[in-house]
Amino acid sequence: MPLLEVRNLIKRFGGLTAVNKFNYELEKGTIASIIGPNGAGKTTLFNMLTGVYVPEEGKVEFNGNSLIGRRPDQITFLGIARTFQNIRLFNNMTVVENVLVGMHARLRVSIVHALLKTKRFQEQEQRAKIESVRLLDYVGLGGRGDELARNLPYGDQRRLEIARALAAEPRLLLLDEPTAGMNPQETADATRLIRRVRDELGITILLIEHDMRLVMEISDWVTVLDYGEKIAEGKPEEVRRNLRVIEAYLGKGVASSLTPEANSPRPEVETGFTPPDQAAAPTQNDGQER
Amino acid sequence: MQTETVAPTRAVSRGIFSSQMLRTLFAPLGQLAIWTVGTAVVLSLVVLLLALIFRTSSSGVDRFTLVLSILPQVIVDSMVLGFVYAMIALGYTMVYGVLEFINFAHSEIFMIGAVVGAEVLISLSEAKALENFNPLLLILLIIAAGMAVSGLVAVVVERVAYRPLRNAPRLVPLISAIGVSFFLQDLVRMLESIWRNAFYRTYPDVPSFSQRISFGDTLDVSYKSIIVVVAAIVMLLALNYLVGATKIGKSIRAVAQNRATASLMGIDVDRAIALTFLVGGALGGAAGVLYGLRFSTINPYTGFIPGIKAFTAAVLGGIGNITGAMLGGIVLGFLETFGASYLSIFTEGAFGAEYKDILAFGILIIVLIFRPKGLLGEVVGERA
Amino acid sequence: MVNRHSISMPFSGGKAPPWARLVGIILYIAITFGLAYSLEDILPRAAEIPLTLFESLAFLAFLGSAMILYYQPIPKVAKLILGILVLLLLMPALGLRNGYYLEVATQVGIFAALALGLNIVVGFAGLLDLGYVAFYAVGAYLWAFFGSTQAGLVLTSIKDFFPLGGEWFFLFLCLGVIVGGLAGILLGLPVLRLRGDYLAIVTLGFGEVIRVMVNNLDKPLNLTNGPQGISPIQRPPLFFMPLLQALGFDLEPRQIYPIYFYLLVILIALIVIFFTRRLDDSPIGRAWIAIREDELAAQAMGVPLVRTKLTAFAAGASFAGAMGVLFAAKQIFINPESFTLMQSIGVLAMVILGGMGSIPGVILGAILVTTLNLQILKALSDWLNAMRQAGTVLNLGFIQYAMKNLPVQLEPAKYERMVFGIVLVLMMIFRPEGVLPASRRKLEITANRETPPEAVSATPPVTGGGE
Amino acid sequence: MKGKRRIALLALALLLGLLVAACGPAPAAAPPAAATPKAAEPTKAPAAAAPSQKGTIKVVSVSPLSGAQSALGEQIKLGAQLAVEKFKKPIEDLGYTVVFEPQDDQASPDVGVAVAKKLVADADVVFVDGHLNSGVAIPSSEVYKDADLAMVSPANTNPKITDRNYANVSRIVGRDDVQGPAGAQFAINELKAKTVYIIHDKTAYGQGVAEFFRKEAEKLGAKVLGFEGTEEKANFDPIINPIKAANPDVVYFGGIYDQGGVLLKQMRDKQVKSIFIGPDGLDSSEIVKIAGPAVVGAYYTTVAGPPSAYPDAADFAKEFKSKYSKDVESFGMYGYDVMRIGLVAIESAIKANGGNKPTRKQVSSAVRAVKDFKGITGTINFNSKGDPTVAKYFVLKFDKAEYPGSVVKTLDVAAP
Repeated sequence: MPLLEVRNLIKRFGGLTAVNKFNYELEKGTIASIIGPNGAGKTTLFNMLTGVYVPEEGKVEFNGNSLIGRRPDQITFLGIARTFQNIRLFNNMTVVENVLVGMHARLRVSIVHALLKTKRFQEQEQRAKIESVRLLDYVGLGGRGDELARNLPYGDQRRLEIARALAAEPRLLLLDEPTAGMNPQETADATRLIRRVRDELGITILLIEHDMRLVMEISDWVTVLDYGEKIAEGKPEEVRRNLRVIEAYLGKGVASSLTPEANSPRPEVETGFTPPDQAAAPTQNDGQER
Repeated sequence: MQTETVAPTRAVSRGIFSSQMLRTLFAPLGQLAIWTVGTAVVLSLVVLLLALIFRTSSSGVDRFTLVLSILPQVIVDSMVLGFVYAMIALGYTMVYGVLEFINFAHSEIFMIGAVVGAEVLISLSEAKALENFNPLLLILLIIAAGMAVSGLVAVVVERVAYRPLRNAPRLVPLISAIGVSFFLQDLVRMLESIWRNAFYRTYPDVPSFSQRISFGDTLDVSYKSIIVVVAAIVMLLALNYLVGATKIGKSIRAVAQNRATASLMGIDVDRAIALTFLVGGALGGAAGVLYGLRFSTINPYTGFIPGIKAFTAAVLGGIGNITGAMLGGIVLGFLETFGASYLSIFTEGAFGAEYKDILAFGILIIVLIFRPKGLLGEVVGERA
Repeated sequence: MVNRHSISMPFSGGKAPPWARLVGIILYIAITFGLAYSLEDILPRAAEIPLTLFESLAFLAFLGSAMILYYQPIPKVAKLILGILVLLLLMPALGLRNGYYLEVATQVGIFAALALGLNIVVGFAGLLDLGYVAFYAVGAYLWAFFGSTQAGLVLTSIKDFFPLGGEWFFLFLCLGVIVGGLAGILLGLPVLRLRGDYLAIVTLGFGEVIRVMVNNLDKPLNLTNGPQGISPIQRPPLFFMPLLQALGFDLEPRQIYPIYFYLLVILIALIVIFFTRRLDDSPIGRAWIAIREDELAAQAMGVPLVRTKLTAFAAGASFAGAMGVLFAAKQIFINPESFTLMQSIGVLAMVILGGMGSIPGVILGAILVTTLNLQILKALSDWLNAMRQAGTVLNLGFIQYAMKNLPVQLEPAKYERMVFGIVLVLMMIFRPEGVLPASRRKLEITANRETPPEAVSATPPVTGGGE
Repeated sequence: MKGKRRIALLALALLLGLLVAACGPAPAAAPPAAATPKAAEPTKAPAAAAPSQKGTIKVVSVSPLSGAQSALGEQIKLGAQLAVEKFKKPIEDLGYTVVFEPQDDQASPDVGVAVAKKLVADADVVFVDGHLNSGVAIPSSEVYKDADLAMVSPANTNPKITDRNYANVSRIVGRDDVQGPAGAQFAINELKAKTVYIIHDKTAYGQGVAEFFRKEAEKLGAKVLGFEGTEEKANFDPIINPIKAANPDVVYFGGIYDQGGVLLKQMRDKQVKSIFIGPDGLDSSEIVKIAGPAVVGAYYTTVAGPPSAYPDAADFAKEFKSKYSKDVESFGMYGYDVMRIGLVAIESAIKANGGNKPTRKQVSSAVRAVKDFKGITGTINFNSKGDPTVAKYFVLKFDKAEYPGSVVKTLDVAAP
């Protein structure tokens, strides 16, 4: 049985169908990617998987539980954690606190225990704090726990987001453009980290990414979305050669002039579509995510 | 922001007198008429039905005749109040449409209009100049004065207290707006106190406004009521034209749609926002003058309750939607006047007009919970 | 880390050794206390000298000593002793000298507790609640109803039970917490799904609804006695009277009550501070702040939105409920006029001025706004008035202004709203984080690893460091 | 960080400021009053000329000086001020400086109590002339009671004020449980009203007097068609419509002129022809300004008769006018009489105390001991509760749009 099973998922915004009849299966232990041009419905898909949007139709099963109609926090509790396309840290909290919030679903807390500071409460807090520090070490943020999240450099913020998501002890980790805006060195580090998370922690990973090099390098399975529909799916090298995919990215004319045998996506492909996504992000992220 | 439902964007290019144009301008009028009549009919039927069911009160009064005897008057009063609310609500809705921000100080902009109108009238009356004035001119003069000052204050407030906060988290400009609201109340009070040594102002009697048209015993419409309704309708049409068919309106709508894109298209965003405040503020000021004219006394704290109610009206109609704000105002005016007029008749005094003000809050809460879109608006819930 | 304690002392540089700081703070306390106590005798009486204004400022400075004390890196024992000295000895002493000081201090305590409650809602959870005073009203009317003959008018069959005796007050103090919390949940349930700015307006509406209801519920059933208000309301009993007499203090109840209420308020305020700090340093507190920072992300991290917001609402409301009970007992008389929007805005101004989410900031906000309202503005008014009556002529060198011509309407005490308004706007534009911004707590576990031992030792171990 | 340092600096600055203020003889005011034309001011001159040997005695007025009711409160304050200026001489001759401090209670119980606590804390304050609103006076007087501070009210008509039997709380005006019924008797017996409709303003005062009116009206056999409260200040449409439907003989409004005037005006605008009656809250020239011609034909009852009703009051009215360029209204006269009683009582208390500063308790009992005081509002004696033994009640009618109305009926009623 797959870890995640999506059947016939549909989401509309007014007249626009953002995701149309999407079917998907994800096996435990894979690193899978979803790619597609801007507005293809990738983030919408993530938002449906995490309960931010309720799909019009279709079903989503995770580990045998239906996710439809569940709130985001309940889905996190079931074992799906995520990061965001435009980093959404708790900026005015410290780095450790960010991770501690990530553990929220797992901490059994009652106001009374907190007020009376019972032994159980103290032990739990202590354990949580030790674990947070360990997680920060794991993602390479050791020793920066008391800084405010907003003061971290960009790459570290991405890492912190991953640490925060890991704190929920998920079985499935959804990463929304984990290397967007990173320099090559940072991207390489992030790639390593993602792989380690799968290999060492056994967490299944589903990521949205525009950096084709990363996608091709890391993924076991790649799915391509365009206009809300799945247009291709397969191992990275299969997808790379798929004509529809190239069309979707570059338009028909360009696609036909390219040979399917091109070794790797050309640099224009990588950079050509990342910037607009980032450019609008800070002010218009709301609209962007729809 | 749904202004495009009010007016198709291409209207301008078709020339002023095209049928498309006319439809754009007057469609809301039809909608307004339908809603006004509809609300009046529905509410009248409800109270009459209730009166028939619970016909005799414990003291033997026939509720049906009682209800019927004041019904025409209640409907007229409802309309007057509704149009005042509608005009204030436009200010909230326009600013919300453009900035997604509740301009809490709009109620004070309204109040300032009322105060300015009163001062102009009082000065004229003190100068014994009232009699010499053509009544129509007088009306235009005080409304214009109220609009000018209110619009200006709104622009200044935006420049000083909101613009620096435009990219701050949502609550920051709201708190600033609350501060502005309180500041303006006391500022007006201080100025009036220094100048007039009193801050409760009464609109002097203008004989030509005080006339009435009587329809038998049951209905009695004062000129003032007619002035309020007519002026409000004219304003609403003018606004509709401004937003729907002029370049200014276009820039406002563009900024409402997407600030960043509008700015890339060469629209001066700051100017468009300032214009929004100017227009909304001017309408608020006009509403203030009409309110003062109709209800006669005003003070620096007059604005607060009508302001909250007009905000309710804007939400009721679907905030961000200009036609919605008008309809919301009308509906709220009807609900409030009907509720307050008839509650005590039906509850035999146990509950009465004293609950008038919280009726609006009750409606606000119910609308927000059950139909956050309002009558014709966008979803109000948290965006993801 | 080190910065955190580098607040400079009034009498020494930023890096003064602890003993110098200790001496400094003691001097400060002594001087401000001395001034507040004896300005009356020192200053000559003349219309031109604003005696009460100076007194108010001296008193404000004295009240501030508790804040300054809090920030001093001096031994904890010394802090504690000085704190007790200031709050429990010097303040009542001032109160005996001038009862109004004690009244102001009591009000500061009440408002500090209220502001701390609102701080949970606004500061921590980021939910703008403009109807906070409704919960205060609920608490006040709870005790007013049962602690007076009012309940007897409704529960006629058992009317001999009412008014309940003063000893019930303490039970009702706890009930106030519960009822306030329940009211918070009831209000919160329907509205907490709304976006922030709508929430603000709806809570404002709720505040008004509660006030109007209280004002009107004298019919059909007389629950609140409407605008007439309820009085007299029972006060807590002076159970320690025999002890005082045994100790040789022969005081009348009316001399004791102000001090008694002051001590009660201080006690409750301390409990509130204590609880707020504990909540702040718990998963619940972190969840509140996470929601404030980013609702979506918080939810994605497993924070249940509505429940977490409800706890914030309930916690804030429960503080207000308890303070309401105390307020009713202290005032003896309550009516709906005490629970207007202005009160809510006043408390909000305290939170914003001091710093949203910052516990010491909020307390400072309460001190500043309350003294401003109760003392400084009034003192300014009195001063202007005195000069007006005495026919003083201000000599500004080039211009002479006869105070007599100053319009009566221009009295500072009347412009409370303006002051609140200016505070809110200016703070939002220039310092939205408040005068004493919240600083996030450092965690001892990381602190141990990462910071020099000297800084760690300055951190009280129990609470994990100052705010 | 910066914030904390700033706070510290602020504290330092404040402290230094205080020290300077404490040492140096203060500020930028030019004290020599003699150098200015205002030297003739009676308040200033004696204080400057003969600094008292025995200390200061403060008398205060507390009334709303801001807000809707400031027109009434201002009258109390000015009346009291005039009384102090004219009659402080005997006390100053005994060696004390008399200081008058007008206080503003903003018509709010919270502010009233805060002001009361402030007054109580000032040991020099021995006499309070106030308040205007019963809703403020009741909680505030609890504070005065704890300090035995004498309060005599120039305006509070709520029965509860004196029914608590506080030795320090008195009034020189009548009671709502007389005024309300007096209004009802007048409406039903004189105006032959069969049906009444009652509106009140949802304040302690307005609702209180309205309820006494209702009780009496019902007792006298009139039919009460409605009894409604409202906090509305402007839009009375929904209140007037049911009145119009009920068409009562009399509309009684329990409340203050700022609402009453508007209600009256809008009622007449809507052709409601019922007779309009109200209590002393309408007793202000403002109502004429607000309602304009609509005021004609309206009645009000008051405990404070117009200056024309009191023979001694004419001179006073003239003096008041010349001094404050404002016409005196009834509360000005009561404020004046109360302060005179206070000064008389203080003087006798000083004398009884062998020329020493009297305690507050002594002043309080001296107030009650005042016998046959000839005020401009009548001769005043207090009963054991603190009510005047006999109080006058007036019914006035606006014959034209001019304040005050003319007296149509005068009643002398003993306190219940």
